[in-house]
Amino acid sequence: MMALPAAVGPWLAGPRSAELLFPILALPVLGLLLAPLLGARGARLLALSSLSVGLALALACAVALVAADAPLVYALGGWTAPLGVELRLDGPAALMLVLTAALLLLIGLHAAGEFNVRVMGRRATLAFWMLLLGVWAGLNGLYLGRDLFNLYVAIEVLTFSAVPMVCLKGHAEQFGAAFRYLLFALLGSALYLLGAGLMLGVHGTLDIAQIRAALDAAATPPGGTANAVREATLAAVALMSTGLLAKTALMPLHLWLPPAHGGAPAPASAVLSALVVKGSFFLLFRLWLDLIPDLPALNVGLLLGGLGVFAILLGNLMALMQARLKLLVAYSTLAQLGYLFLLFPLASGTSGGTAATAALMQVVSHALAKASLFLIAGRILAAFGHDRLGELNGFGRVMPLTLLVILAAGLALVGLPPSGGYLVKSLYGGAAAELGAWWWRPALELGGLLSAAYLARILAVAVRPESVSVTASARGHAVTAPLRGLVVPALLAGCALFLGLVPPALFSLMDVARPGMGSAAAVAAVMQSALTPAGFWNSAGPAMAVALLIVLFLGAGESAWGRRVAVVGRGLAGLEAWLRQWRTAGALLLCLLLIQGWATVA
Amino acid sequence: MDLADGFTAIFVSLGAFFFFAGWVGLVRFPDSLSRLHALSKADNLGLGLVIIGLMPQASWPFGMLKLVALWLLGVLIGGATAQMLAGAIHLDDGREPPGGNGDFARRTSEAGRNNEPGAAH
Amino acid sequence: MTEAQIYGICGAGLVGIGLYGAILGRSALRRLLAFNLMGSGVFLVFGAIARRGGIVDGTLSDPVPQALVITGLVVAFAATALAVALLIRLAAVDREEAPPSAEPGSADAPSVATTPSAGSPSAGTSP
Amino acid sequence: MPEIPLPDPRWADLPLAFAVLGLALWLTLTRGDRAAVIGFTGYGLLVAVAWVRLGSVDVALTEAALGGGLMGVLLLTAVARLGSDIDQPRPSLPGDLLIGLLCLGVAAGLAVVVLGLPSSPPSLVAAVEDHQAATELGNPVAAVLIAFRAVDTLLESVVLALAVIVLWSFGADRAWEARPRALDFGEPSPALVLLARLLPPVGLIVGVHLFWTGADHPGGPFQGGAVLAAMALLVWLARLGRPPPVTDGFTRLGIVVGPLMFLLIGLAGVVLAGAFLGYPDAFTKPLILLIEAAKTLSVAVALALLVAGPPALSGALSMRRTGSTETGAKA
Repeated sequence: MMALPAAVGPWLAGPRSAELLFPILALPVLGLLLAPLLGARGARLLALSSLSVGLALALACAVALVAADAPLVYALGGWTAPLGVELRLDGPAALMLVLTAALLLLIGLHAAGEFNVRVMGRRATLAFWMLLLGVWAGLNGLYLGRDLFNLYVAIEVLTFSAVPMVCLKGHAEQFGAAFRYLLFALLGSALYLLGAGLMLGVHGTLDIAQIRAALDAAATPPGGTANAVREATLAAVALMSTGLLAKTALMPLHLWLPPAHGGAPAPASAVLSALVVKGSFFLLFRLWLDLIPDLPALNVGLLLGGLGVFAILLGNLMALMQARLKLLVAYSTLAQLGYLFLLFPLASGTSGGTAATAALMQVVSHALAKASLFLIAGRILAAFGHDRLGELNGFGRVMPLTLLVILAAGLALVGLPPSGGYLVKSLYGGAAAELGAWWWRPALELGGLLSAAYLARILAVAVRPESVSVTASARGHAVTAPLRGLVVPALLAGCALFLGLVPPALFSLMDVARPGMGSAAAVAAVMQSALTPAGFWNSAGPAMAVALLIVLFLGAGESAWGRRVAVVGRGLAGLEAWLRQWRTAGALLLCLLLIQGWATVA
Repeated sequence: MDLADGFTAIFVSLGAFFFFAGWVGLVRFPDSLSRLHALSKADNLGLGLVIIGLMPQASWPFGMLKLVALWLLGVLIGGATAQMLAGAIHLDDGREPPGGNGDFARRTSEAGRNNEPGAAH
Repeated sequence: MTEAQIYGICGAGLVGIGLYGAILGRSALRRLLAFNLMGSGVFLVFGAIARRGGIVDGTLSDPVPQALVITGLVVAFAATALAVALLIRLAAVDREEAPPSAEPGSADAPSVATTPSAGSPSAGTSP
Repeated sequence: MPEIPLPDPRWADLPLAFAVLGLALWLTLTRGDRAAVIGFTGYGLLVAVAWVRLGSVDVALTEAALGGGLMGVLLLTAVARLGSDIDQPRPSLPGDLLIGLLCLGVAAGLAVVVLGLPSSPPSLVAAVEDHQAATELGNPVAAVLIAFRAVDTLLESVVLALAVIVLWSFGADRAWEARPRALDFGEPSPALVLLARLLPPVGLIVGVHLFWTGADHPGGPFQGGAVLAAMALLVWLARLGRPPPVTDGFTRLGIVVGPLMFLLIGLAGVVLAGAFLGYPDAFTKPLILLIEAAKTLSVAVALALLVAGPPALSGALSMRRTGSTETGAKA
């Protein structure tokens, strides 16, 4: 075994470790280009094999990064910025590369049974596997990119791969949802491109590090031109940020997400919710934390944090009232996205590192739990032919193992120790306490309670005495559904649930090349208090209480639940449906653009 | 303003005048066909005059040959598009297009009718 | 008023007009067309910036923004082609009398929420 | 670069800028979709003239070929298929006004920022000129596209190839073996058939010339590919030829050969030139021309197939006489 490290040494620890970066970008592109030549059958094998090689590469990058303890930079074509384009790997990027490769591989293995020529036909099979590679190529480009226009092209690859996943099955409603998703995403890209163009006009370069240096230099001498440069840059970042908000579907700009993620086939919904939406968030992470030197001084952090809280509350409440399981899970995605944006108000001073760790943990834990939930929803849909909760009473009795996986994934979202959700809430709580901004904490708790509520609603439906339609189809599909369809969702849910037990040293991967992160220490501190009985109860207690309340409240069956919530629900559903009108969303996009522009420059 | 520039100024402005005349025809004439007629006539002539006007500015021989090629292409495409537009205009009004290609209109309108029986417009 | 400034303002105006049309367009095709207007406005802003760079260095215009615009134009065309294909398929699928036969077992029936309270975002709100 | 004498901007550019803005406003506000789409092709050409005025001739060529030409054909086929299917209610005055004001605010803010850009703009012109010799290319834009920012051009040609396969995946399952039919509009007019017989040979020469001259003068694979694609569309519209079926191997190879060649030569660059997407000094120009030739072919095939639309069974696509019938809010 000693021979292997010696041969691989220069790459893993030595001077040539930066050369690991370009294969990560080249591999998915090569797979994407060879797939149409191999046809539908070959595309599946090609995708899975290149994903496994890609996972190995991503892990190698992580090891090389920790060994080098400095960012790995690779100038493409030998041309350095500002003329050429550089790839740069730092801690969070390495974490996201590993997460993306691993999750896509697992979802691919899960979908291998469904998306093959015998079951789905050649069109959908070739399309699915190519789109999987396209999403992977786009995300890798996003995580490694340092050049604003290179990131724009990576986002377009991601959007061109995500939109068609929605209408793989070819029903009319999905084409409508796909068109709305595409047009809204294109409006976002156009705003982002406009921002990148202004940045080029102001600084003459598109490289994030160089713009940051120019801003630092401009900030010191408070000359006339200096703040003109600063204001133009902030206006450009406001444009880019608004475009990315539209692509991340942060409420109220969420009109395209529920029909798209709700209507797509299960593996596609898992990829869309777990990974695609996180790509544009990661770019916001880069913009507001890496490019802008003094985010805390701007009140745009408060704006983004406020929108995050709005998303947590409205998203969870809407999830409570959905009739279909996949739409419930899609709205829960909207709510969980809200947690990500609590990073921006808390990302200042010493607590900035903890808040950034919390946001990255939320990305990881939500990706795992949500992918598992969507795959399970697909399994239920395949078993019973529909996913209307009203007619699924007692499905838990017919598919007990499936129910167990839903429970695990749900608890990870609710945030019971030692799950990823708990880590996120405690880290955010710690950061807020450190900053003295106590008002973020109730939003975190309320979000957890509401997630517990809709999880309890699913469990109540699952354990209720079987309704006619479940028993009839149970004999047909559920019993014969192959158990290997549960392996991947169970694995994902397990990882999300026990994310807290991962040795804290592994979290130090995120600290590389990011000053003041200190994530390993923060996670270790949080986990000590988690496993004590007192720590367990004060976080799990309220969630349990709410769950119990929901189960009792639901005792009288789904229709009773519908009637009782009707009074409050209809108003809220009306507001939410109004928010998802095309014109309202467009007006809100413009309002957000103007408010962000004013909030940064003022 | 030596001779060549003077020549160019005169011819290009003449060409521009004919383009303007074509535009007046487009605005003033009552129905589509006569508009089409005015436009294609005036613009072809205008294009020819502008091309002649630009001749002295172009380099001998390839610049001039490119300009002539440009003009030939302009006339060919202008003529073909005018024919197609005229056919389409007749189709819209339901009348038989003039000249020998009556069968084209009949076949297209039948094809149109099969695809869209209720094609109310 | 150099031409860079004239076309810079023209680009900014086109972005405004494009956004207006994209939001208030009455048919999906008009919204798509308005998006392309906005795209050409964004590229004109790039062009103005390229021309400003060119004036300073005595050439016609800075080649880097030009290259970005060419790449952007091709991406915008591909996006519009996809959007048009989606619209044509949406119209064709709507026109077919029988909805495509739902495959056994995975009939992801886009059912409209039945219970009164649930406001599931079915096809009510059109694209 | 040919030195184009740019006269005093006031007389040339102000009228053109007003014309572009006025036409854009008309395109947005006019009632009929068909009129708007036809107007859009004219708009594309006006913007192409604006690009010439801005001194970016490469972009003017691309805008005219892609923005004016192919985009016009694409939208015209769409409006012929869809008619003007109104699916949003008439805008209410207050809502209309609010959105109008918001858009005005965005445009005004943008104009202020564009005018407020620092007077001495740092530009990359000098950097490109210094390093352009290494690429042996006369046209600086081609040098930026193929050498300095090669990864953007590679990813962009991958986006084009991906878009074609994705477009095909929108078709129905049973139509996978069929040919794209978006361009079938019944019997072509004899004038179109004449044009489709005379023009393609000329277009072929112009397209290949545009690609070939792109190395040292304005032009390049995208502009050349767009002209070749336009010729293919002309032949398909005149029914002298038909778009290839989706399962045809050569078509798929044609779509993929450009980016694949670019990627493989880029990977070879790791060994030969010590950097991914780098070119060895010994034979930079031949390699670049090889990549650009393959890219021209791929761009031509991809752009033509993107307009030809997804595969469909005969009669599946409606051909609407485009009266502006009010069909109300539709699913």
